[in-house]
Amino acid sequence: MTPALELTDLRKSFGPAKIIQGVDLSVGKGERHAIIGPNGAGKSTLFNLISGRFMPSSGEVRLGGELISGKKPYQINRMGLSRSFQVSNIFTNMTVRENVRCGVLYSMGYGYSFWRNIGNLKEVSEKTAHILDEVGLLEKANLPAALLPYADQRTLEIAITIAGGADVILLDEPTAGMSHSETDRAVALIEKASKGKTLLIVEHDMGVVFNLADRISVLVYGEIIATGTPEEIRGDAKVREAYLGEEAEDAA
Amino acid sequence: DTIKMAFIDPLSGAMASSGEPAYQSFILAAEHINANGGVNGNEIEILGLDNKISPKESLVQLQKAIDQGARYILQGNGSSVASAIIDAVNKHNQRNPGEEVLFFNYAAVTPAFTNEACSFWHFRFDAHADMKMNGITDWVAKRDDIKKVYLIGQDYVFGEAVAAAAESQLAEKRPDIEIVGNELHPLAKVKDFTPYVQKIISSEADAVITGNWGQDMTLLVKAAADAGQEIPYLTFYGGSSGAVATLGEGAVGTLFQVSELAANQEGISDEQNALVAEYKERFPDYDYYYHRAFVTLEMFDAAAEKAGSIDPIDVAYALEGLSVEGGYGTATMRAEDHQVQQPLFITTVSPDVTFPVDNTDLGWALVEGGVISAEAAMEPTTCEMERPE
Amino acid sequence: METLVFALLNGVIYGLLLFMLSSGLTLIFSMMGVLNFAHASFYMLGAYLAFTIMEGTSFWIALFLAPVLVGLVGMVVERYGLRRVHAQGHVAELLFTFGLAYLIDEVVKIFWGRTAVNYRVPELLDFPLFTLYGAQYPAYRIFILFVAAFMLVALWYLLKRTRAGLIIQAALTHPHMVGSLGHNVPLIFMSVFGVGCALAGLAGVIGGNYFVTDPAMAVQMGPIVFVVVVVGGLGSLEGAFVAAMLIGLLQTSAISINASLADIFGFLGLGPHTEVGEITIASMAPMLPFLLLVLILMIRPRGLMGEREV
Amino acid sequence: MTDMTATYAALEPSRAEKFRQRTVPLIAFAVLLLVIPLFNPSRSMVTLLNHMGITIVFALSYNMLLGRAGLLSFGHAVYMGLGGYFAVHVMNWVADGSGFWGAVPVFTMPAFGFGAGALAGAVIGWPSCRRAGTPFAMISLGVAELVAAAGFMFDSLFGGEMGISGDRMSGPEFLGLSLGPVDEVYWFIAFWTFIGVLGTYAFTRTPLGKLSEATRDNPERVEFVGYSPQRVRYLVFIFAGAFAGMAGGMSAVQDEIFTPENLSLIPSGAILIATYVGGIRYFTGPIMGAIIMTYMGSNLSDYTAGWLLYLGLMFVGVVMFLPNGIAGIVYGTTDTIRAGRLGEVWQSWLIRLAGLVLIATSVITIVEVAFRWSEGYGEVFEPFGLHLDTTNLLTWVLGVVPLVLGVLLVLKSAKGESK
Amino acid sequence: MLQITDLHAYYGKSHVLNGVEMQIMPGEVIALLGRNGVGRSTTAKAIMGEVAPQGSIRFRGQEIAGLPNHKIARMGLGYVPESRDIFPTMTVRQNLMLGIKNMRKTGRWSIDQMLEMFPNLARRADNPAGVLSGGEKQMLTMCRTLMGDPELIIIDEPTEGLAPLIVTQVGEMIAEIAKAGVSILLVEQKLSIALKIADRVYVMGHGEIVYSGTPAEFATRDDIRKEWLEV
Ligand SMILES: Nc1ncnc2c1ncn2[C@@H]1O[C@H](COP(=O)(O)OP(=O)(O)OP(=O)(O)O)[C@@H](O)[C@H]1O
Ligand SMILES: Nc1ncnc2c1ncn2[C@@H]1O[C@H](COP(=O)(O)OP(=O)(O)OP(=O)(O)O)[C@@H](O)[C@H]1O
Ligand SMILES: CC(C)C[C@H](N)C(=O)O
Ligand SMILES: [Mg+2]
Ligand SMILES: [Mg+2]
Repeated sequence: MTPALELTDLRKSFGPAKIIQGVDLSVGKGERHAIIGPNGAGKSTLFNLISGRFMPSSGEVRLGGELISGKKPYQINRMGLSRSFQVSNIFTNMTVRENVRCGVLYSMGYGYSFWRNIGNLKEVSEKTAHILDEVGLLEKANLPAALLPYADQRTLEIAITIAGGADVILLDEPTAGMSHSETDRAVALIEKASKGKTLLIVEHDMGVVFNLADRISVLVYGEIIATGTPEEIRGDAKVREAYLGEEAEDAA
Repeated sequence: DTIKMAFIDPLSGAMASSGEPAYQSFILAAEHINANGGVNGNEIEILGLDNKISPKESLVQLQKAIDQGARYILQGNGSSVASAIIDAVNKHNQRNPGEEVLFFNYAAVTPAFTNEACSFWHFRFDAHADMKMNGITDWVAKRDDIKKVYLIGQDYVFGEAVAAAAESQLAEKRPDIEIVGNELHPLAKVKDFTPYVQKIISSEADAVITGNWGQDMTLLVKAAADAGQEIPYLTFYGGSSGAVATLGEGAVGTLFQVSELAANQEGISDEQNALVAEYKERFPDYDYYYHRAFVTLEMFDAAAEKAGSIDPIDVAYALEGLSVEGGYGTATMRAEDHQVQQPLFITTVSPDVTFPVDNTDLGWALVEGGVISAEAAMEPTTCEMERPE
Repeated sequence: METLVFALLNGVIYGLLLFMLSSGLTLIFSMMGVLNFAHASFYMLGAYLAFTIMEGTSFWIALFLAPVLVGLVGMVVERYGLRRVHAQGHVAELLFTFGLAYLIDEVVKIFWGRTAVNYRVPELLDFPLFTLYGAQYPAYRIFILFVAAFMLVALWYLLKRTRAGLIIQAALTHPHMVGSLGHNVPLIFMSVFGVGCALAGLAGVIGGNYFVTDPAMAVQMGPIVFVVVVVGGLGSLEGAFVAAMLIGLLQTSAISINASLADIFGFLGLGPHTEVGEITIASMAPMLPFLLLVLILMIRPRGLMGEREV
Repeated sequence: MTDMTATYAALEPSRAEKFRQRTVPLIAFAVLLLVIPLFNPSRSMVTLLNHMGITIVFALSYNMLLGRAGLLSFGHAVYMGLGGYFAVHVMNWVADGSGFWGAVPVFTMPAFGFGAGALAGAVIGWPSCRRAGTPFAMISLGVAELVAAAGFMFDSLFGGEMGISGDRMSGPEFLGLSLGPVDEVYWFIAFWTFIGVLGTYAFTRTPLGKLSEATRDNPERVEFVGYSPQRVRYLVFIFAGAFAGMAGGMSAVQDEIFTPENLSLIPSGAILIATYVGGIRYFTGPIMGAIIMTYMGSNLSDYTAGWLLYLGLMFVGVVMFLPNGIAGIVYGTTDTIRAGRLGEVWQSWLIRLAGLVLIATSVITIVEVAFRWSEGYGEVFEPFGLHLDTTNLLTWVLGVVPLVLGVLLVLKSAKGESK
Repeated sequence: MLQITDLHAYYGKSHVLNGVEMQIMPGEVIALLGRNGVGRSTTAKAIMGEVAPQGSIRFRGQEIAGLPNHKIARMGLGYVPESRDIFPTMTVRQNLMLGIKNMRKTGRWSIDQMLEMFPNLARRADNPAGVLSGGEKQMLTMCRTLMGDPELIIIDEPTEGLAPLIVTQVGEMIAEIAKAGVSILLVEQKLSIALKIADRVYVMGHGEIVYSGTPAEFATRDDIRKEWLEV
């Protein structure tokens, strides 16, 4: 079976700074894979490389076996990979519903159409409502996104990401800045939304990571120093030293 | 009753310096006529309408003027606008019989308007480009020291007409003269004419002929002065406000103008001289320049009297062939093409004048042999006028 | 040869004037991110003020006083206008200056009339310096050269005294933060805008009598200044200098070329009496800067020497 | 699934609401267009109305860029101009009357303008739309200068300074309209204005229209939901060009002339001002702006030499104090009234109004006196029989005192509001 | 050192701070605890003049409520905002340079010292700060504020979004700062850190202070913890 996402010897430098130094990673279909690592390890950069925001310096990214490195973000998105951002990246002047609808549109086959009334696109409206319902933003659907509280904006960020129904979903610190209860809700949502899909997630909250992930990779200074099940990672001495530090004991 | 005459020209924006003095001239002329009992007892009212020098906007203003009851249109600044107005007036008169309007053109001098594009509804009170050029080329013809002439003008109908007239007339009158340059520059876009002047210098021309006006006039002579050029500049509009001020003493004997106005000469009536002085007093920013504005209203007055009517069609017929004594010579409206025939004068800047301009000590004085009689200035016409009824 | 020398000489002087005019805009843009549409209006204001001051006193006093006054006007504009609009973003700022240009134009017309004023080169500099191929070369142009050089050096110094520049740049995006670090952001903005306007005023003092001081001078210079700044690379002083020179030379040399398009592209079968063929290089001179602008933006959006995209 | 459909129905505005918010205004607009002639407007009034119609379509097309897609263009008149030029040429072919063109009614000119505008948008938009923001604005400025310069160069296409004229009375009549007299042209303009309003409104409701807003807000994110922001901008640009061209076609018939200056920065700047003053955040904003600016541009200059100054003051005032334009005030007011909050705010509104009237008094006094002083016609500003010249103390009092009072009042009301 | 009495603040119409009372002695480290959205950041902003404060805020005896923020900063208050507003286009070094209020006076820290203390930053010293990772940005913001040599520094949520290891590092850094004699107002959620460093804690609930005491006392107050802190 071809993996959903496969990185081979992926490298990225900014000028002299080598940020990603040969990452090999393979994420199977339906797998929930978490990436952890210290700040500045290159996790977000990795996401940017996969999603087409940056061009890799060398190496390959394959999505379902197809080469996607070098493609434009929108092309990659159309091939079924969707991502969220570490810092909320939403359409602030539009309403929540319109935000989600933007995420839905392309996947429903309404490219750049200008001969249809968007209000009459039943399946779009239904899908939008469905997603809003799923993430729990239905009541706030007609609020301008800019007015949402922080946690709701993070949720909306996720909603837009999953709206297009992509098979591979990349979430960059989806719960950053959320309180415990909000985090719990977000985790439940992610669990539900990623059912049957491939999920790649970056998180610092170990609770979330150990809860959610089937497998974990640890990225340190642009290299993956360990990949394995949560148990394996927790027990890994290298990981402890490089990343988890003392808090590993708390979590353990 | 009042006779409303709509003055459609730039009254704001960059070109207002050309429209304003004309507007003022018409106002003063109307005041004088009104003070003398008006036109058949009717007062003239000049409606100033700002066209922002745009042909399109002029048509809007034209429509408005007609709606306000104006049956006479005054315009002159720019042949492009004039051409649009002629076209629009023709259409209007055809579409609205009984509401005809007349167009009195006091400055747009592209020859076509009284030739192939002539119209019964259009009267021109200024000598057209070919006629003015006659004055210039006659003068050049007499100057044996001029062997090479440089033509420079603005790139639009009028500038093209000037260049064409100069070429053909020089070829006829002085075939030995070499035209060493024939340049059209963009209208009102050049900021520094130095490169052009340098070209003129390199061409070793003995004289320059130009139809430039407004800023293009001022900047051209300024660049020439800076380069220390001292050859004659033979112009249509050297009297554009500002040019003399820019050149200062340097203008003396190098800047020439051909026009229907020569204020500083002997034998002019006191009345006319008083008018020139009155103008300056009323409107200190400008100088008496648009003499033809006064001629225009004088002829209108006379025609209305002759027709015993102020209806445009009657006035138009009465104007055909009409003569009046202008301040500087008789003006006759030629019936065939509605082109005024009047004497022209070649003047140059001199420190020794009664009426200085641009708030300097300098003014325009007649050059020797600078009077061109109406006959000498006359040009044939190809006009085939269609007259109503 | 002759043509070439003249084209060079004139091109350089025109280029220097363009540089003087655009350096203030570059300063304001690089530091405040404001694309000041009214910049050329401040240039005009400088010329008119110099004219009035010179009538009462002398050119040398005007040379100093007029830019200072224009700078003060600029500071007032920043304080009571731009600052208000700043919160609404760059488009609003740009539109504000766009409207301001209208206002300044009209006010100038009220005070000085609609026609050109007689603002002249001072006697002291009004003499031909040398004669070249039969044409005199006015001393005033050399004076322009010196003023421009002085300005370049002075600005260079100002911009490379980096901390002030840094603070302003930072304040552009994070005014609160910069304030929290103890820097008086509003004052800095006001001063930068003032200095930028004063530079435009200085260009006006110098250029107003080189060209003509009339109410249309702002409108005519406005777009070309933008071309210089954008082509040079927004915010880059060096770039503005190079671009100003380039455009100055390009325009003046184009005018001295007599060839028409047919002469050049005749080998492609372009006839000399076709409409396109008849167009001369000289007549294309005024549009060349804009051609350059569009090409540069398409090929290299950050301009010749800009560090970031416009 | 059924309950899902129910929720989604609750999300969307109800049928009645849609009808009230969308259909009713359009019908009202159509009715308004139909009844205007019943008031027997004068010919210049009709001409003014016709120009308003043209400007409305033009401003709406401009707002597709500025307000919706966030693209600041300094050269939108290029598309109106090219569309208009093409329409004038077509009119002249129609007048020549042979073959296909002989059968084309002049009534359809805006459709040709639409096509030409779209084509121009497609050609010029290709290089310009790759970037938004300042590069876009600067390219549009450069393109406008270039096209206008080309307009002055290629006489056979653009007629030089003089432009190209046409005759709207040529060709077959359509709907019994000869299009000679302006009142017949009114029907033509009314029809196409309605089409323009309908078309631009419909565009905002399409997926592309929504995407253009999304691209304005956050072009980066658009890329990650499957769209190319460049492509979105490009398509919107073509449509904006097309509707501008349509306005050009309307203008070709109304004015029967197009000149290269119609392509220049000046009309482009004017439409920017009109749109912004009207309010770019609302669909109807540009309509209001177009109406007001057309009126001011054509009539204010009859009353005062200072019309440009007033225009400038008004524009700067809107930019500074009313970022949502006139539409912002209109909707703000109606919303307050509808919410029944008039009772709370009427006092503060009255104070503000009084303050504004006072400020206006001063500004008008200053401007009018100043213009007469500078003009030197010897005229004196004489409102209500007062003889205000520069030596009259009253002039200075009127110029300063109401200004100070007015500013104080406005500040006071602003403070009252914020509490 | 800092004395806050009856502080109120509004966002538009919503009344966020409702009579906050608080005081900080010289050299003290205070932790301000509370749930999300109770108004802790707003308190910090009100002190710095970024939100219009109503009431009295005295810094070393001088009233600072209503002053523009640069004046407040110049009096010796430092602020590290939650949003970590680094200047993205400037290099790390330039960012630090901007923290200096007066180039002529050298404060407790120099740029080189700072970089020595934080090798992570030193590595990126000449990179644009915008490309730093989240944790690096947090350190940079703190260092930058220290460059201004404040007497009291307000730090808002320094550990948010940081890797566990870095969290410990940041904690150590704060302790370090405290050792240098700078008073600290620490707005935190992670109790473990707050309790370790603080001399006193304030707990905030719905726009007012609901508890104050030493960490030791606080440790005994499960009721407060339950009611005001846990979710
Ligand atoms: N455009 C860029 N140019 C130069 N360096 C960059 C660029 N983008 C990122 N970096 C550097 O790459 C490193 C990795 O950054 P990245 O944002 O991927 O970290 P991260 O693992 O997501 O960290 P965090 O958990 O803090 O978000 C950082 O040191 C950062 O400074
Ligand atoms: N700019 C703003 N406009 C309107 N309301 C705001 C704004 N900023 C904060 N608020 C509201 O004010 C309240 C207090 O916010 P504050 O940021 O002080 O909370 P906090 O205790 O620091 O919480 P957090 O853990 O989220 O930082 C919250 O309810 C928040 O929604
Ligand atoms: C006002 C005049 C200078 C106009 C010029 N003669 C023209 O025909 O265009
Ligand atoms: Mg990251
Ligand atoms: Mg907070």
